[in-house]
Amino acid sequence: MSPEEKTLDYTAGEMMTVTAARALVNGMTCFVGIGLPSEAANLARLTHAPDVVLIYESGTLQTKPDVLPLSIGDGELCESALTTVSVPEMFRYWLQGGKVDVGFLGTAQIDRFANLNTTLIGDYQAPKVRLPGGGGAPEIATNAGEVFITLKHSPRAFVRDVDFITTLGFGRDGKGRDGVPSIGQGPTRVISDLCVMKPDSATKELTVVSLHPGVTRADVVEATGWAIRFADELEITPAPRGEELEILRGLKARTERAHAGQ
Amino acid sequence: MSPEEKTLDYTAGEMMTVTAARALVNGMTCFVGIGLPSEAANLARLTHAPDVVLIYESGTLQTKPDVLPLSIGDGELCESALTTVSVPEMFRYWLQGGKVDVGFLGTAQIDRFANLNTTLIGDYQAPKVRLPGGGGAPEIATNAGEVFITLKHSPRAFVRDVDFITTLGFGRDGKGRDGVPSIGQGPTRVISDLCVMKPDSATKELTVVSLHPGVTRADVVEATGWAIRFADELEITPAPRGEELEILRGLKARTERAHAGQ
Amino acid sequence: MAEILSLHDAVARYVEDGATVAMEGFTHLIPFAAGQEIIRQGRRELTLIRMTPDLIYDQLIGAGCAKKVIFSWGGNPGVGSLHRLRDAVEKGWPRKIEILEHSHAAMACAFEAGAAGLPLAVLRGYVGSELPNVNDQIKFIDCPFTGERLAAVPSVRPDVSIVHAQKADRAGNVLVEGIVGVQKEAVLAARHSIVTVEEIVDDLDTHPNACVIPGWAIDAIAVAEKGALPSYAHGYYARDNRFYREWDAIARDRDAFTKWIDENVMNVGGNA
Amino acid sequence: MAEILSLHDAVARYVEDGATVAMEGFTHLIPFAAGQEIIRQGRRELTLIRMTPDLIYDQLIGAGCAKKVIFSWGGNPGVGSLHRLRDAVEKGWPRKIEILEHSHAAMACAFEAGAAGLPLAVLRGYVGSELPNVNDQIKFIDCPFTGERLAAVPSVRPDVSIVHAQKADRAGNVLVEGIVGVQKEAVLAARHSIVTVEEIVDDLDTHPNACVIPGWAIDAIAVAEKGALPSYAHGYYARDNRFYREWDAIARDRDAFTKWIDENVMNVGGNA
Repeated sequence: MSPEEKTLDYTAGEMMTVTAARALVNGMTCFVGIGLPSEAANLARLTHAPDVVLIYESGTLQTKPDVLPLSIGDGELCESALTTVSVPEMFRYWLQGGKVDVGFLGTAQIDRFANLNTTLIGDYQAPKVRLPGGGGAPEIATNAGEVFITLKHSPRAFVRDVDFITTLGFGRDGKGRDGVPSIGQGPTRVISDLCVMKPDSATKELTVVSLHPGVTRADVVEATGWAIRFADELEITPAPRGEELEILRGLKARTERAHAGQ
Repeated sequence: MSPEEKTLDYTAGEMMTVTAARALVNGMTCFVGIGLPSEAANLARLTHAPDVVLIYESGTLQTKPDVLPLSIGDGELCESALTTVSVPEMFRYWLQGGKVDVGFLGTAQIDRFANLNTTLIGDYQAPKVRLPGGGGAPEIATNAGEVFITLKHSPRAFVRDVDFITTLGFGRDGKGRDGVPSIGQGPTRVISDLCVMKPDSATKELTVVSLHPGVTRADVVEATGWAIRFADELEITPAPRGEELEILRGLKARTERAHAGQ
Repeated sequence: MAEILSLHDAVARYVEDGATVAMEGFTHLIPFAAGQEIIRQGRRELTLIRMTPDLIYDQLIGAGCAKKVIFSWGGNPGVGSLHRLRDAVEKGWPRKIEILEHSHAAMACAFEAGAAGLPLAVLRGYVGSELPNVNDQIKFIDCPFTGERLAAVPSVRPDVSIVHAQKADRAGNVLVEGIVGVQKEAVLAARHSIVTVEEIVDDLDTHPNACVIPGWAIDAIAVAEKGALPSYAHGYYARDNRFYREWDAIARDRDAFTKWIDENVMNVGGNA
Repeated sequence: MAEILSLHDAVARYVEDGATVAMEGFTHLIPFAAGQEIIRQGRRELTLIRMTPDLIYDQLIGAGCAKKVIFSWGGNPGVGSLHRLRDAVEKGWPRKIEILEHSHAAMACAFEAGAAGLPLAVLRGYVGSELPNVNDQIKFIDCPFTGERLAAVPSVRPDVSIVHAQKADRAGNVLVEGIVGVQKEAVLAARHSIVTVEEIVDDLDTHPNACVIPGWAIDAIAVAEKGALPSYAHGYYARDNRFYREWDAIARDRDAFTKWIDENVMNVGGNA
């Protein structure tokens, strides 16, 4: 890290988005979830990965929005896409057909085996909190080559066992993908505002591999609902570079203006 | 029949085409087979049924060709269509989805229960004559509301039992549609150059209901490979009208010129 | 054959109490005007099908029209919850509703299968998800060729589907352009269909492979200008993202919601 | 990511002896130039998949490239028989070939299922047909919801698919327009794909819902001007219906056929 970068001010949210963006490799085909994943994926496209192919479940193939969509089907996505297909075609030919390298998802809850819950908190018949539901995630998580997940750290979000598995990570016992034909690798990294986690290669339990600058192990432990493990060779996530922050802030400012517009 | 129509000259083939065309009701949705059905369906559209909707398996919906297509996918069909969809969509949404009132088919062989053979003459493993195969017919015949069939009469074409049921009429025993869910009525009329046949309401055996002008029962019996029955109230098919012949001949002349063109 | 009707008459004729209704439009072209006409006409006991209930079903649910909702993602996109949906599910206001939930992939395939006239859709889906535990309409079949276990869901075959589109010609042929979602599938899968359009034109003026739904596959066309607002119509007007945000506060409170419905739905003439 | 290659190199790289090859184009955009390149390169033992073998497979079969043909309608459209297909099936010249035949509906669904990554396609098909007696790849399943018996066929998943299209841009994105057949499905279903095009342009200049296949879903693009003749390319040239008629006499006679292939395929440079 060079001295002038060290002195940059950035928020934990920006740290998370920049780190998530960096996970995408130029040329990858990425099925993008709305919200944080969309922000990260478009930042990647506007920085190191100009040829990343972004696909949204609304049917927009290879889209290059100038502002972030509020919904998964904003007009901007279609207008800047290579082409737009029907939603059945999107899920059948492009996702299930194996054309997606990485699915990029957010979630409400995640557990130690990277299972995602976006269905509800509490009991299904008498929910404490009703969440939006599965959307595209259940099949993105199994039909994409691999899955990146990004969400903010908190003990309510990072729980030992999700109340409901909406979307498979590695199952209740870490073996949920074993022997399943034509299934993707599943979650290969989880990026929060505190750290980066990867599944342990043997147990599939999420393990911290990198702490964001200034974050301590205790911070992560406190914000995680299970006794989270740390990799032997724990790294420090590189801080955002000035250019990344500038482009991210520009993107968010344009988005803010556009959405307030009408 | 008025005197001046009586004196019109027309061929048996023209008689057949005009009669087949008349079977189509204005506004019907018709899935059109190539060859004789296409000629008849377009004649219908150019005469009494301007709003008949013609669909070809090439994906062309509601097409209005100025000349007859040689193949099922001539450019003319697409250029004059309301829209053109993929072939999977054509068979799934439009045919199987129940949007077709009548399927209009030709065939190489037909038997007394209106089963069609376009696969082969002789034994499957050692065919005497190899025919083109099923094409769209097997599912047109079962998924369209009803089926019209048109072909020239001869003992080789009208056989007691087809060598191979490519396409269901009423099966080997006339009961092939009984109790099958979501199946169309099947063949409701067969138009040849000699007569019009309909399935007997009880046995489903093809029965002559109308003889073309100048055709005798003996002519039909001789040209049919089984002891064909005649309806109690046997009618005489109305002869082609001058306008019909004129339009048919114009259509064929335009077609001839167009196909010789290149 | 499509008949050109007023929105009032189209809804009155085809949407009956107790009907199964799909009102589609994936973020784009959501038939809000038609939804509000259903509220105005006081339809009850509807089974509402939609991948994303969105504000349109939040309004219908809050107004008491629904007894059941079949969906796959029930949020206010980019904003948060659908408070009327949640209030009905969690607290039973204004009535308890039943929900049946799927994934997007399954619902998209179910619409496709409905359009294709099939009783079921088959997909590589729900692997490891607990949704099959709470939705008895998710089953599994074995591929007779490979032995692979695949998910199966019943196809969507509504009594009536309603979609919004850019334009129709005078014969009732409809052009849908942009994000086409499952709109065509919804129309083709239904026993009856209503399409609201921005305008009726002499000529659709389009290209050979456009998404055109022929008039003979539609029951009724109704003009509903701006009929998709606060969602949008590609080529006509943009999404009112601000209203989507404002809805959060309106829908969060039962009284605010009721007042909004009274002022913006009940006491206006509609597009009749 | 699509690489722009000469037709010679594209075929040499992706079409191997013994491969399963789908060359699609429903009457329109049939990739004749590519088919003839395969003949020139002397590929053997191919399993050829195509709904309508048409003249393109008649040529490949007569030239001895095929060991098996999977098809659903094997005629010369509007003209009569495919004499080289018949000669191979009936008399074993130049070699005995195996055939596996379907209906159009089943093959179209099988391509769709292949593109969708599924092992099987399900359709309401083959009811009362005797094709299932002679094709052991046609099976039946029971719908778990309704009990209805439905046909199932294996999806089409070729080693390589080859289609022809109007144009590609420099990134290899391809526009297919007009009768689109199962071309997109063929490309998406295959392990590798080659698309021949009339021209490479800066900008596809098309509409929001055009049938565009992204370059990253294609292996090779090769320019083959008039590469679909005697079939046609919407917007470029018309079908050579006269040649389709003339083919009948050429293909009817083994010597005439061999002479035609020698003069028109073997002893020309191709589009390399």
